[in-house]
Amino acid sequence: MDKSMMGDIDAMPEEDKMRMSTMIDQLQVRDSLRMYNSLVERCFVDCVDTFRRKSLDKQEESCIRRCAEKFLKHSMRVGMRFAELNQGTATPDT
Amino acid sequence: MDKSMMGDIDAMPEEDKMRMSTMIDQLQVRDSLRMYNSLVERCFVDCVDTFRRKSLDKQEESCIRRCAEKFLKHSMRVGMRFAELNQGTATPDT
Amino acid sequence: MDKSMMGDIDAMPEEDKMRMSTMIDQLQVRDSLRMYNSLVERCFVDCVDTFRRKSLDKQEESCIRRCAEKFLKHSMRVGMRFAELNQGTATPDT
Amino acid sequence: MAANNAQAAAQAAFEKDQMFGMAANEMEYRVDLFNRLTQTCFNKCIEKRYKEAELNMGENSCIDRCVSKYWQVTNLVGQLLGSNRPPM
Amino acid sequence: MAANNAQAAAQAAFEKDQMFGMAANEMEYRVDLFNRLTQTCFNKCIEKRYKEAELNMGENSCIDRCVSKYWQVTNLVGQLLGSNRPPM
Amino acid sequence: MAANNAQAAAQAAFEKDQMFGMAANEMEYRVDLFNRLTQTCFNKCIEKRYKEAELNMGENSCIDRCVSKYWQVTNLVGQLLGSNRPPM
Repeated sequence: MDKSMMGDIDAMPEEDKMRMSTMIDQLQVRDSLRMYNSLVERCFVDCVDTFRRKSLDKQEESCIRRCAEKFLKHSMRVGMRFAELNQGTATPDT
Repeated sequence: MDKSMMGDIDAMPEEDKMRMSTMIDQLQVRDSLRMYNSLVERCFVDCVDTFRRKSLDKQEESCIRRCAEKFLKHSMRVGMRFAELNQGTATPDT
Repeated sequence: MDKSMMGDIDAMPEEDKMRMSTMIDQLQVRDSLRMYNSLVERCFVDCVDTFRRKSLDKQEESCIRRCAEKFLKHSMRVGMRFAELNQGTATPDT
Repeated sequence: MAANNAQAAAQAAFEKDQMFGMAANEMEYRVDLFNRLTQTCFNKCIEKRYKEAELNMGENSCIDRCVSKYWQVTNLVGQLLGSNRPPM
Repeated sequence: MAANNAQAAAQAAFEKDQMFGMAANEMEYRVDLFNRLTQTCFNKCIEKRYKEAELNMGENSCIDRCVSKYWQVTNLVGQLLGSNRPPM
Repeated sequence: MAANNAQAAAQAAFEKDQMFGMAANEMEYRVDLFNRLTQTCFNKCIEKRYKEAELNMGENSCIDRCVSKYWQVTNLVGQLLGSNRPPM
């Protein structure tokens, strides 16, 4: 989500701009907290399967690290491709 | 979601009616946008499984069309049955 | 979700306290309605698989009862453990 | 006096906000119930290869019974939770 | 006159709330679309044993095609729903 | 002067709205975390045939360890995301 999606925000009176900007900020915070929760859930589900101890073992911990890192890289790549499609700059079929 | 669910809306002062009606409209818009997103996700998951090309092939496209159409028909039927149960007009066990 | 999570709520002016408390109440109601819906969905998915009749049979009904009861007990236990971790009183690894 | 009026107005506005908040919660609950019911019965009843766009007879009767049973489960769980409000 | 002004102000405030509500809906829709797309393409393209933290070449090209196809499905379903607005 | 007062009041109301919005976000985050944790550990630990309504000993200890490990994953992912706030 980026602020540029509200194209006409510049034309607003000062107080509305402030309100809109606050609203966008709060939606972004909410969105990133949800993303955090869903990332934790996904990596936990994929990496943790035994419950014989209370603490993560080494293998689980490194699985979690790779999962989170991989998801973030994936998410960034999706964001780039998505932005290209939004702007109509995507390349023809390959 | 239909507006009739707020039974006492007619008894409200004019300005509250307007506010309630706007609230209902906005929840409906939100709901239908979510439905749209979830329909896209469902049909994509069920119909698209190969990623050798950038574009949908004929078979995937017709699967998507049937999936979306079928889901909408299903959703309408569920809505009818649901309304009957809400109004207590459902028929006895068969 | 408990009200104690807003630590400084006591320091607020009276009207803000009231507003905060209403907001928390409404989030709690929303949360418990969602929990109700998700419990129904989960137990239905796990317990009901045949659609030859319009009514639940005895076996399905008792499955639903045990599922719901078990989920609530599970949820309470998770809540207790979660609270301990929040307060740093969890016991060392076992 | 003026202060009293202002306070009463603030109180009234507050109670109105509360009422609208409750109505919004109620509507969200119903939409959430309907959406979960729709998704769940689709998963239980619909053949996923989508050979045709029409619902066939078996799917239609499965949907009707699925909605009916889901409704019963909603009532049953409501009783267990000690809420004596009907789901709607 | 004063009453008229107050009414006009209330009306203006109401319309502004409406506009902000619509903008919030629009933003939530886009975020929801992006999140579903991200989750779905992760499920379709990423090897779940997480042997390494890097995306490999196969995963990268799968992601690009997945995003592209998902976009097409969004447009296609939009057409079927009779909305002639583009997904964005 | 009056205009200044009105402006200051509007500013104060705006900041208060902001504070309430932040508090609502924070609460939603915690509820979301708790719900995902509850659902996930139910899926990992509970036998789905529901032969009885009680949690057995194996399920109970599985739940305790599941919550503990989920908590650790929350902290670990929080560190990776560069947030130095604890999950709560």
